[in-house]
Amino acid sequence: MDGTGLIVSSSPHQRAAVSTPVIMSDVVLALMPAALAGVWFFGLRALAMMVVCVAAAVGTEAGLERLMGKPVTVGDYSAVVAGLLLALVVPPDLPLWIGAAGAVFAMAIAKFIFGGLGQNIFNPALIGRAALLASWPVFMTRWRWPVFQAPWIPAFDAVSSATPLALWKLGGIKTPYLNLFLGNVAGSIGETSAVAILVGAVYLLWRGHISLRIPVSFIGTVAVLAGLFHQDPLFHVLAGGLLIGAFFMATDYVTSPVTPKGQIVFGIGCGVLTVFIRLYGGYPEGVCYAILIMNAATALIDRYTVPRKFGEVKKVA
Amino acid sequence: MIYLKAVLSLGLMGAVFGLALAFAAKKLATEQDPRQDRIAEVLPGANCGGCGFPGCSGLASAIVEGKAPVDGCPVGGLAVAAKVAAIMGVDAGAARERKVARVLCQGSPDNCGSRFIYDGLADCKAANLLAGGPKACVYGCLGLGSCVAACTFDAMYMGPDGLPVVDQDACTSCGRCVAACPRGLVQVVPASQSVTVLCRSHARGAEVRKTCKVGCIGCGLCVKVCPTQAITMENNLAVIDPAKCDACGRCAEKCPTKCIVMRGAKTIAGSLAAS
Amino acid sequence: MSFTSQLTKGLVKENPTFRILLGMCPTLAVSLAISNGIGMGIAATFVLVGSNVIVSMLRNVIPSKIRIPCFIVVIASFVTMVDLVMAAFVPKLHEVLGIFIPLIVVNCIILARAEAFASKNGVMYSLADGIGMGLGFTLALTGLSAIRELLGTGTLLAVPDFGFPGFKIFDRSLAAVMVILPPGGFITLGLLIGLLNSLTRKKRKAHA
Amino acid sequence: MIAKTFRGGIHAHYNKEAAAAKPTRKMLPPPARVVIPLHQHTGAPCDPLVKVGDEVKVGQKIGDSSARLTAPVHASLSGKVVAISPQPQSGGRDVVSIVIESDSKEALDEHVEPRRDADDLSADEIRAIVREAGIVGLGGAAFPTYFKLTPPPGKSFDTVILNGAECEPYLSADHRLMVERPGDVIDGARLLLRATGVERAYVGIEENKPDAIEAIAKAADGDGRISVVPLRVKYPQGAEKQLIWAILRREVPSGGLPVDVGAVVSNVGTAAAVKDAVFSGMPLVERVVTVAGSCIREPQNLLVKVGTLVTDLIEACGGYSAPPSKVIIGGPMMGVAQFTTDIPVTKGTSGVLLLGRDEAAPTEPMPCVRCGKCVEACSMRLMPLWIANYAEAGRFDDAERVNALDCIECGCCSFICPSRRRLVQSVRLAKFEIMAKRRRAQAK
Amino acid sequence: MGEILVIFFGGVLLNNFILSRFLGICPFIGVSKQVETATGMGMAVIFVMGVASVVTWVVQQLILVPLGLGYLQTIAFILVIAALVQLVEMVVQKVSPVLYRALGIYLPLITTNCAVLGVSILNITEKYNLLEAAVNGIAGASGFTMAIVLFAAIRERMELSPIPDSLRGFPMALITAGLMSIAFLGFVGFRLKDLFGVM
Amino acid sequence: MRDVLKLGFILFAICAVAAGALAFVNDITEERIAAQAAMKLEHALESVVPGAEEFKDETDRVLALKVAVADGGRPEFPTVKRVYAGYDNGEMVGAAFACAPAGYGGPIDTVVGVSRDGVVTGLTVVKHTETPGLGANVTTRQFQERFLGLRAGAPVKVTRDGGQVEAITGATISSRAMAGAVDQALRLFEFARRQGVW
Ligand SMILES: Cc1cc2nc3c(=O)[nH]c(=O)nc-3n(C[C@H](O)[C@H](O)[C@H](O)COP(=O)(O)O)c2cc1C
Ligand SMILES: Cc1cc2nc3c(=O)[nH]c(=O)nc-3n(C[C@H](O)[C@H](O)[C@H](O)COP(=O)(O)O)c2cc1C
Ligand SMILES: Cc1cc2nc3c(=O)[nH]c(=O)nc-3n(C[C@H](O)[C@H](O)[C@H](O)COP(=O)(O)O)c2cc1C
Ligand SMILES: Cc1cc2nc3c(=O)[nH]c(=O)nc-3n(C[C@H](O)[C@H](O)[C@H](O)CO)c2cc1C
Ligand code: SF4
Ligand code: SF4
Ligand code: SF4
Ligand code: SF4
Ligand code: FES
Repeated sequence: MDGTGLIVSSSPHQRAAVSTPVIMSDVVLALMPAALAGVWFFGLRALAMMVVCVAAAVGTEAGLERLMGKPVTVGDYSAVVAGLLLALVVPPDLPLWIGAAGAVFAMAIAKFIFGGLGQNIFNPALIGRAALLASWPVFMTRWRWPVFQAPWIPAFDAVSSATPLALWKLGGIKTPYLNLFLGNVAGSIGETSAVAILVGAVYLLWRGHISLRIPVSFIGTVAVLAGLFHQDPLFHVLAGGLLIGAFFMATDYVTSPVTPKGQIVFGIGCGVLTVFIRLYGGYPEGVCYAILIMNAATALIDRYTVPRKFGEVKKVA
Repeated sequence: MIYLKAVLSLGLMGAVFGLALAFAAKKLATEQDPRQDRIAEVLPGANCGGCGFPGCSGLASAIVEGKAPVDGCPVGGLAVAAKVAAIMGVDAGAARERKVARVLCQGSPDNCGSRFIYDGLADCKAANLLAGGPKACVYGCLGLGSCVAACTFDAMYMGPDGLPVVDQDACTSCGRCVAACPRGLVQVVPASQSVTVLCRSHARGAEVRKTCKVGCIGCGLCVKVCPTQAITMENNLAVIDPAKCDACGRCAEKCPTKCIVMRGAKTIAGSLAAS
Repeated sequence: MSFTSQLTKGLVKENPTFRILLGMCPTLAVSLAISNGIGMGIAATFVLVGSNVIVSMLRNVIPSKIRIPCFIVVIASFVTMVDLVMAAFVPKLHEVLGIFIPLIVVNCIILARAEAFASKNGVMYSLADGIGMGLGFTLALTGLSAIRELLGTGTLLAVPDFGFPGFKIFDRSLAAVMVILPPGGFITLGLLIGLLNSLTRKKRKAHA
Repeated sequence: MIAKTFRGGIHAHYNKEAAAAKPTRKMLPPPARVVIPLHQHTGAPCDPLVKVGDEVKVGQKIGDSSARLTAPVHASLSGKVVAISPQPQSGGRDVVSIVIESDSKEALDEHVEPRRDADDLSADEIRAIVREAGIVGLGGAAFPTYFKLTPPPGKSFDTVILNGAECEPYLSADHRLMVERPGDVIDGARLLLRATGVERAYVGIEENKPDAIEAIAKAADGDGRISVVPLRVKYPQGAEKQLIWAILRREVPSGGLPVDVGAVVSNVGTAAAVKDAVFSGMPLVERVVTVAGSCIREPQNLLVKVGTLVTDLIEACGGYSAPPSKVIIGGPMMGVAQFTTDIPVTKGTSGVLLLGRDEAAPTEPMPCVRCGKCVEACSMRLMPLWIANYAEAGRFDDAERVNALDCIECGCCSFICPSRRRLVQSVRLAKFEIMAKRRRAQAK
Repeated sequence: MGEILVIFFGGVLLNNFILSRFLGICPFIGVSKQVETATGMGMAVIFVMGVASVVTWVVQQLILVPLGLGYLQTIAFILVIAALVQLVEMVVQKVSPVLYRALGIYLPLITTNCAVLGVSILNITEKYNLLEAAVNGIAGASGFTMAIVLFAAIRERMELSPIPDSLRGFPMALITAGLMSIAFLGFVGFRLKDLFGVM
Repeated sequence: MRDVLKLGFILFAICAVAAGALAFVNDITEERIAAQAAMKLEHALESVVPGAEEFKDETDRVLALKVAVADGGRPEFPTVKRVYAGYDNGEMVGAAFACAPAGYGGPIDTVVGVSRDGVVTGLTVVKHTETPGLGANVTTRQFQERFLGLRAGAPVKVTRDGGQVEAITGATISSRAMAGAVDQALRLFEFARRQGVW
């Protein structure tokens, strides 16, 4: 009675090789240069933060799934990505327990209760960061300049504990491009080194996991608007979390629009908000909030940027 | 003086607005049967759509307009029908019998095998569209639980044998499960109906024998043994007329594949279990 | 339905905050500290009771077309009275609750009770309903405030304006400030309602 | 010249080499019996013209219908009719079929004879011949070709497009045909031009078949009306709406047909079949089937008689090299998985694919991560993830609102989805339910 | 002009009624299941708040202040608002029964929508002139509308998500609003005055 | 028409009764409330200008000065809202400046006291909407004491901006606002004194 034992499924019977876990682990791989740069510049403390955040994120996801009797899905690596990204966007000297608390909040509140992978509205890592900033602002705004100094990296001795954006915003001091590019400046663990981030970004682009639509429209908008406000565009692109945000966080599939047009709108929106918060906001940096605010608008953007379907009769004006 | 000012100014404002409102109410009055709101209030408010109208307020307006009967809500049952009838000023009519859903198939994987390995959506309709579904019997339950998913009253669950089970107490006879089943295996029947043929196969006996241990093979023994002539053979399937059946249970006893069952008997698989 | 059951239903079964889900704004806005919660709860209860009684008394006089303005006027009168009296005789308390008191007028619970209950029931029942709902509101507010005060400041029962620092549970620098900011209000209340839901749901399943 | 293409689509592994490298072979010996379904085309099923026990000859018409949209069927073997009964067919359906047992004589029906006046036939005459020959589209949909060649009232053609894209992985029947019989394809094209009264024809061929492009271009050399258009290698380049867009930059309106933009699209094999029918008088009783996949011993293109059981076909290719886990009629992108090989090759069968355990292993779908790849890949520019989400939630009205019905089931979305979601199946479910609802509404 | 812009963007972004002031939460959560109804509700609120701002300002400046009846502010305002909303309700019921059905019990709730009374009182405490008061009312309502429409789109998406049962609906709405509110913390401390060149 | 009038009348009656009741309550409470408010101001002023017997509101006098001197109409002391001079036995002993600098969550209503010889003698926050636990620390004695004894001359700034006052950790914005208020109070005092107001 068991039939022929043949498998019957709906077409297509051939699938692309790339699967979600593969993409997620590629993102982890792509973050490695930035992570290594973080360890290089901020010491083993940075490594400890990454380990703690990843462990807390993975543990929270697995624990909650076990608790609710759902299948455990940490094998898709998305929790690893979230935990790692959170670690990369917090200050190096943040107490580890605060990092862990952020990861738990991110995974439990921003992701799990929304239904897990793919269902969350807001970028978990960024919610984690924003929640930490709102909860422990004192710890979250304590910066440090890198431990590592090499003769070939130009030394730039500014006020010891401010990020380039804060230095510029409060004191009008502009950090040299080369420092920003290499990353020996104060800032979050993984955001300082532009070159490391770009290496990872190129890898993701080459693998086809992300498209240029969001990063280019995001970064482009920041550069153009900064120029319009008589700021230095290159400084604004290199300083702060713009690069890691544009390539790794605004591109998070789950929380950005699915339509090509929508992605461009999203990027532009992020760019505009970033510049305005940087120039006029209460914080020196606006990337995190800009992305989160646009996350809130993603569902609406999708709705209004549906592609014109093939063969749709054009409306006669 | 202070008092006068306060009383007069606020009082006048009140008066002005009172007049404006009263005037507007007159000018802008919309025709709405007051009974509609009252009916909407007594309806269960589940907005399940089981009545065929868009939600409870939809049914309320339909009832008021005479487009739906006072017992149009399958969920509320008699109690609600009576209240609605009272509002509408009519008799609820003959007491409507309580109905429940039943699944007319006992073809668990043990009883009825499969034709192939299905790799696809866990949805009976989708599976049914794919080469006619993996079930060996093309009339049998696919066991993917679309009916269970459709029930918004938590009245169905998948039993241990891979067949859906109706919780007879929780079922409101809304009929969503009926619409969800691609094979027409779920039917809403009077709760009192006790003898049921749990098979919908119109295949010839020999074929049924090949595919399923508990299917109706159309042997006709039940027709012969029924004292009230309640059973007829329609297209290789025994059909019981509930009006004639007096629940003697002889057919169930005689049926060689045990596809006719009596409610309450311990042996019943599928829908009638555990109530 | 007896007087007592009218009185108790507001505590749990029909708790205005957790079950009927009304009056969210003041709930979220004032639940920063237990002292706020209790003060607000008492003031609201007073208004609720007063307006319920008056509305119930007037229910046959007020035509339905203008019932909302009428109810609102009644409610606003009570609120203004509380406001004035407090300002005059207990200025310290008034200062603590100051900005929240006019908010009582627009607390959805009060109008909702006037509409849904007092305008259809007798004076005694309406009185009971008012007290019950008021206490339910107070209870919910206090519970929520306790959580937020503890997590957000590390203390419990602090009344800074009276110079009482409260009981220190852990160091302030460790407290998660966000809990007493707007997001914390939303999220804490959401989780709390979810928790109560899952508790009562489990109970229902256990019954079945 | 830059190869033309459309927006969207995917790049799949083509796996064509194994069969495409070899010349087409005729299946010999012919099968001992054939099962000829009376319904193997779009349109009304045929009524049998023979009885059990009748003797039939190759090319003899054995089924036809008086319906407007239909295609007659012909015997592909000479021998005796042993049964007329429902027989399993591709897709798990049973279809009334005529079963013929061979007498091994291969005797031709008397109607089958070369036509000498083939060059002077009028459009109507060509269409009549095409109909009588039971020619349907060989590109997959098996749409009766004569019907397609007749423009509906008020509409007209200006272009004939021959579809030589063959974008489905594994399949290479059209490729071999174009290389081996380019003259017949071009003759067929000329007949189609005459039948439609059009002066312009294009043959669209994907760039990965340079030999076919060359052969067809050479055959068409000197006929200024016919030109070859190289196409970018991208699936579904051969889908007619995408093909028309690539070649003519015209967009077939939603719910419309090629004729709405003045085009008629036919598969190159169909054109060759038209040529055969007109010149040699041979109805459509044979077709080329690509047999491929990791489980077949000798992958190849085989010219087989319509009605041959797939089981026999596999035998003719040396049998299995490993037990297959999946048997597919058609290509891997649009083909239909079977649970048995006891089904006949029909006019629409372009390939038989035998996939092993690795390629066919069931995949566990993960939640949609909203990567948007399906949106980018959709050849109809739909929102596959939305349609699927709604379908899975049973919200078919919403699925309809987001254009489920425009889906051509090309499979790009499922192919590309990194979460392995069953998008096409969901969309298909939605389409089925929407159509069912429409039918119910109409019945009311 | 600059000050008007400051008031407007301040109301929409910085002091968003829903996300940072906790005013008007009940309709925000009740009428946000669909983008269409949310938009309708938003429009109704914009209208009501705009008109209410003007009318209450007039009542305050022309009646209460001259007569020295400041203590009647709350009661007078709420009376005006209640009557106004009811008028709107009647008009909507007449003009668009569909919208009326969709807004259900929430139209009357605009009356008690804290936001309307809140904005009226704010207009007075901030010492706005008539134009500024009107702009402030519209701004507050626009902020409400923005939040509710974004939120409705999110809810439509969440509709299909496997959210734990006990959190479905209301709790999830609150939590999502909380996360939105975290995102909007980004506007805290925003120097609109500098942006628009106002002292 | 009759019922229209009736509705009008009912609402009139209810409003009238409500108004009457409130007028009554107001009557009893009005004076006390006014007294409370006055007391509160008095309290604040006394706490920042020790030794003053009575205060006079001299806002108009002082701010009028500024308008005459400042060009372009751009007010130089925008956060200063009111100015009170404190007298003891008719002798001016100090001035209190009610300021509303923009903090993190909105204006911080502060009163800054300056003694006759131009030294900050006191500081009190009347009303604020800063974040509890952060900016709200501007109300703490510990923070306010950092300003005592400052005098006009070097501008008052937080250390981060190169000044002398240490900011509250994590609440630079609030601290900066307070520093700004003190700075303006001191400068206005100096200015007024030089103009010969006192
Ligand atoms: C996704 C998709 C892919 C297709 N690919 C091909 C193809 O590669 N070659 C082909 O001849 N027809 C292909 N077709 C069928 C064509 O759309 C069209 O029906 C056919 O070319 C018409 O010719 P016919 O009627 O002669 O078969 C495809 C259809 C779809 C929907
Ligand atoms: C009712 C009907 C009428 C059609 N009429 C025409 C026609 O006039 N011209 C044409 O080129 N194709 C016509 N077609 C065929 C379609 O264009 C198309 O070839 C067929 O549906 C299969 O396409 P596919 O292989 O791309 O799925 C018709 C199809 C149907 C169902
Ligand atoms: C939720 C939240 C509340 C805050 N509240 C205040 C505040 O009340 N006062 C203040 O000056 N800064 C406040 N901040 C701003 C940060 O602490 C800001 O980074 C800091 O003021 C900048 O100064 P710093 O140089 O000390 O980091 C708050 C930030 C957040 C995220
Ligand atoms: C390109 C890409 C970027 C991602 N960025 C983030 C991110 O910024 N934050 C995060 O929590 N997860 C990120 N993820 C992981 C995952 O998508 C995310 O946790 C989902 O939001 C979980 O549903 C990213 C994944 C990919 C593929
Ligand atoms: S079992 Fe079927 S009929 Fe009964 S409540 Fe559930 S869906 Fe409705
Ligand atoms: S009864 Fe029907 S819907 Fe339910 S599981 Fe069986 S086949 Fe599926
Ligand atoms: S939705 Fe349909 S047309 Fe679009 S990619 Fe999927 S199968 Fe192809
Ligand atoms: S390709 Fe798959 S995962 Fe990506 S958006 Fe489409 S359905 Fe979702
Ligand atoms: S309490 Fe504010 S709207 Fe309900």
